[in-house]
Amino acid sequence: MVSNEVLLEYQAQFPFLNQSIDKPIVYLDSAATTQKPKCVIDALNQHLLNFTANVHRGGHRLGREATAQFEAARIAVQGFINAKHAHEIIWTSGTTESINQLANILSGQIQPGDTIVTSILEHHANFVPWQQMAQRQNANFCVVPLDESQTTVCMKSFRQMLEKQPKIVALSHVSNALGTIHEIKTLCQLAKNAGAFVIVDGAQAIGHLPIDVQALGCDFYTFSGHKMYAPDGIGVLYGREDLLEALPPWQFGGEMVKRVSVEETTFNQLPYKFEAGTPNISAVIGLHTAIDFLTQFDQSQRLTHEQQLLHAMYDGLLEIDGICLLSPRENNVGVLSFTVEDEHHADIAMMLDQFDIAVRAGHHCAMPLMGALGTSGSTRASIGLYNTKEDIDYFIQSLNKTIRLLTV
Amino acid sequence: MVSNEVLLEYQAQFPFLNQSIDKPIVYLDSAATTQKPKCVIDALNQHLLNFTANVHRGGHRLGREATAQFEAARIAVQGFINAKHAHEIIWTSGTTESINQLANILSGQIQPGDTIVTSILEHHANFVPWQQMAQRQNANFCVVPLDESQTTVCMKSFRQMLEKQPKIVALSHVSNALGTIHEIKTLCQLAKNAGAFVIVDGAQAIGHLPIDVQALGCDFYTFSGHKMYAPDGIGVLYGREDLLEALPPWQFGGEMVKRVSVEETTFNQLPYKFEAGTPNISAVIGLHTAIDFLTQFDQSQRLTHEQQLLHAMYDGLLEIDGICLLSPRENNVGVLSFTVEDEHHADIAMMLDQFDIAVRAGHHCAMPLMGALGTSGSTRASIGLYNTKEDIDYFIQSLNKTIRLLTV
Amino acid sequence: MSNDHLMNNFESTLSYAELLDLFEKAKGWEEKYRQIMLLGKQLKRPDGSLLIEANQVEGCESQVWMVIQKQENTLNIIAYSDSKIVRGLVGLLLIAIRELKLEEIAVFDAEAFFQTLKLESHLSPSRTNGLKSLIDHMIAAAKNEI
Amino acid sequence: MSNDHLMNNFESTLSYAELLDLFEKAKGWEEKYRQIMLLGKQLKRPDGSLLIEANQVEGCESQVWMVIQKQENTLNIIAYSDSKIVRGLVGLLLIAIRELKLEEIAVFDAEAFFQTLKLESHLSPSRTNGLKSLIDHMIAAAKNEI
Ligand SMILES: Cc1ncc(COP(=O)(O)O)c(C=O)c1O
Ligand SMILES: Cc1ncc(COP(=O)(O)O)c(C=O)c1O
Repeated sequence: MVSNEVLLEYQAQFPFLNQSIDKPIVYLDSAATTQKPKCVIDALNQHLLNFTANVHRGGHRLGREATAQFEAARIAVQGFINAKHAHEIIWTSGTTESINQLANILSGQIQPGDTIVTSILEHHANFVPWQQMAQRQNANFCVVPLDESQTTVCMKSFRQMLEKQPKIVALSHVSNALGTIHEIKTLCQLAKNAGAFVIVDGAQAIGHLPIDVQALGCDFYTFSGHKMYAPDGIGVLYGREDLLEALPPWQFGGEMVKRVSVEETTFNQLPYKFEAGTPNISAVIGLHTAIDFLTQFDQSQRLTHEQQLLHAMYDGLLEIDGICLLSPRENNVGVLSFTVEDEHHADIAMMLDQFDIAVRAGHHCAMPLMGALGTSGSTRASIGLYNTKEDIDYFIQSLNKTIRLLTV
Repeated sequence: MVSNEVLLEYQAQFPFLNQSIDKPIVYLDSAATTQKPKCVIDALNQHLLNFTANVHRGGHRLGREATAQFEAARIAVQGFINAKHAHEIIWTSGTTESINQLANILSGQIQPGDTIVTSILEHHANFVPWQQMAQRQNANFCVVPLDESQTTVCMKSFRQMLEKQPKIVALSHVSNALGTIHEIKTLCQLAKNAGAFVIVDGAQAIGHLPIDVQALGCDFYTFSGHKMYAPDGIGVLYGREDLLEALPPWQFGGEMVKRVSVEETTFNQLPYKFEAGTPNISAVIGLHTAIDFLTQFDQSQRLTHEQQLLHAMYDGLLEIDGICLLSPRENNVGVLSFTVEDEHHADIAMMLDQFDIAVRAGHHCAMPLMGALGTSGSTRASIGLYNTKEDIDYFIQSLNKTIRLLTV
Repeated sequence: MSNDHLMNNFESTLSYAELLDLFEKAKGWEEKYRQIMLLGKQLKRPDGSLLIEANQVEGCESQVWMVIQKQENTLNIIAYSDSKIVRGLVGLLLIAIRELKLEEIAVFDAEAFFQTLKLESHLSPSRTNGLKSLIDHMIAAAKNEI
Repeated sequence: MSNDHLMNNFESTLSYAELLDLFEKAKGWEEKYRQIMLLGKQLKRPDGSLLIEANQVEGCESQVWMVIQKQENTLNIIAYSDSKIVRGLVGLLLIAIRELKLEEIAVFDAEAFFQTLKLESHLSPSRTNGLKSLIDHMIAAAKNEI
């Protein structure tokens, strides 16, 4: 276990955890959205108090200051995921927008009969846009199935699908429903070798794993701020410079243009070409603070902490009668999905809520996966860096009571 | 003038105005983005401290509470613009996204040879998406010119264009570059009679004028939170129920689906069908607070206050040698665009900045209008409810000094 | 429709007064939950032909089905959920309205009823548990039949 | 390119030392602005054939043009802006570098220079006023020619 001191250091920064002494909530739903550290809330506050101004629209010092902070955040993200250039970082409103906009502009690259590959483990946000694109363009929509472990993609099927030389391969780095860390580097490299555009949905990876987009070799990588201790309403799309240069913009307006006349419009350079309209400036600044927050800790220590909690939770769950664990114990960022024999996943969550424990129940926006696993849904407990061994113990103990209460 | 008491009441709520006693900034750039009242900043804070949770994804009380507040905000917006149903209110990231997404899904309605009408006074966000759509679909792109006043659309040309039975008419309620309030009700009704889909860009109207979408008779109305004292990263698209029902969704993922399988996807009901991905929950809650903030004041008093400042500023500018006013004195929400003979608009703004006055210089994302007016840009001063007569006097006096300093 | 066709999948014979009494006496939330679970047990799974999409009402986490039959001056309701807790809550509701006339159902104040039982807010009707739309449908049907 | 073709649109003959002295003595921001405006006046509008898009550098609010010529061991720079203030700032910069060799231009620290003059931050090189890209181009050209 990490030392108590380190743990206190993590916890001390989250006002939410310290607010209600008599009825603290054990928050095990960080895969849905993370709590926000005080420094992020303060950064938002300070921005709104001191620097409210539009960016890249000059004239006065507020605008310049906001612009400077806004662009500094871009450089922070570049460093955080090791992108080659700051202008490869595009602000979006979140992972869902990133993938949808990408699907829109990649449509032009797809001919009838082309193949688009994704996996059965995807979140709807990385499944439905490609499925709908395939339908629109009369392309083949190929979905990599589960392997025997039932927790990750089947490498053999993937290799077979690559023989069709797909134009697009879109995969998640980490499954949101199961927590599985896929072998994304291998998957990316195989897909690149097959000549595809490779898109990685990093929504569940970004808050836990070190990310190096150049080492992964993907063409695009995307994530949401609200799952990495940053404010909501902000996301990132990383794209390789040459591809972003070549692709058309996806939205029009504001400062993304160079010149507009009645006859024609020419577009601004990267990254502005892809940033139409007033961006979510305060959230961008909050995201920068969240990156500073995360990087202040020793990374391996932080990951070890999360892994220790995960294993304690996994082993605790295993001992409960009737529990069926859908998630793997290893190669998991800290998400455990399970079902309880004869019990509805929603009943488990409702009863745990009564014990002041926040977990999530349902299909986790991964209906195709639930279908493949033969269940209509599951209960999911997921870990953030602020969780403790006590949280896990209390969760296991309350789950035992929950099951007892449900079986009168 | 409104009473001093009322004015103090407006001002007291903006921490930004009270923060730097020795060097207060006179903020005359509210058309770009407004400062935020304390209640809005507090609401964001409280949400992030107490209720960080995803919405419409059940399981625990935090999620339920966030969802309740989120949906209450929708009802507040419905009331604020007098929409018939709460599910006609769609959350977007801003005006630019609203219009672009709308243009995407309306594409299916446009045949080669069809006509799309907009005006020369539009912000790029309500110009370029339609221009690009027309290019894609081989449609006619018709741009209503200025009338003789050079401050609003030419009604005669508009009527002529309507004879072509346009499929789409997209117009702004208020010009962002000039401040002109267009005769939007008449324009909407003429366009509806001609059988067009009618889209109104209300970005500059929402913070000043009472809006009644049913009375206007438009099909769609859109605006951004950050121009009405709310946080950034949140916008609204109002759409008539029957049209929203009939149109396809524009983004896919998350809770906008009903059922997803490898073969097909069916979609959720309104408004969720159009809200893919985790929304900007904290900003939605902040927008609700901003509406409460605005509606606490007597509306006619608030508008009178802004009009009095506008007229004082207009008359003050008229007295300065070499000033050319582009904006009208009447039917103006509080935006004055001007040029100064022999001076560059950016020099005026830079020098005013030196006097601690924030104004904007440039083309104001309205290059077609600047072209029609025969200028490459202007300096623009715009009013918020927090401005005072002293602000205006100081601005006029500093502008005089600015011009002297620039002509050595 | 004649009364021959009336269906019933709820076996509890508790009266409204008895229900209030039971909850009045329940000590702590665990006991209340137990009572809810027991009521839910008496809501039997109806014929599969009723558990179809057309009979589903809007719910987030669990599925809820409902069929409404008019019965003289009141409504006969067959409802079911795949969640045990929601089944129990449906049971509570059925007890509350089975002594009511159409006119009374039309103005039924579900929130007040659940408050009377002093239930946690997350056990009261909501979009999440599907009870809200169940009640909305029921009230609309009653208004329609008056 | 022979020196016969060297162009010059900047008429000021101020040396770097004289410039520093001038700004040292300037009382208050208004006087500094006056000096900047006076320098700007001496930056003449070059031949229209130079004011083309190909010679434009990235600037937000005002337009800035630049042509760089190599001159023995230094660079000859013709620059212009439609903004008077930016013209003055360009003048400052030209004085700062015209006594520098290629090697010195390649490591020119514009920020330090503007700080020496104690100018307001919004008068220092930025993307907004276009001076930042002007300097970047200049440094890149110097590095290229070394
Ligand atoms: C009239 C008008 N339309 C559209 C926009 C674009 O709004 P946003 O940048 O918030 O998307 C603006 C704001 O600049 C505007 O003034
Ligand atoms: C793997 C994955 N992809 C995509 C998303 C969608 O992210 P957002 O809702 O922030 O757009 C999520 C979050 O729910 C996710 O976990």
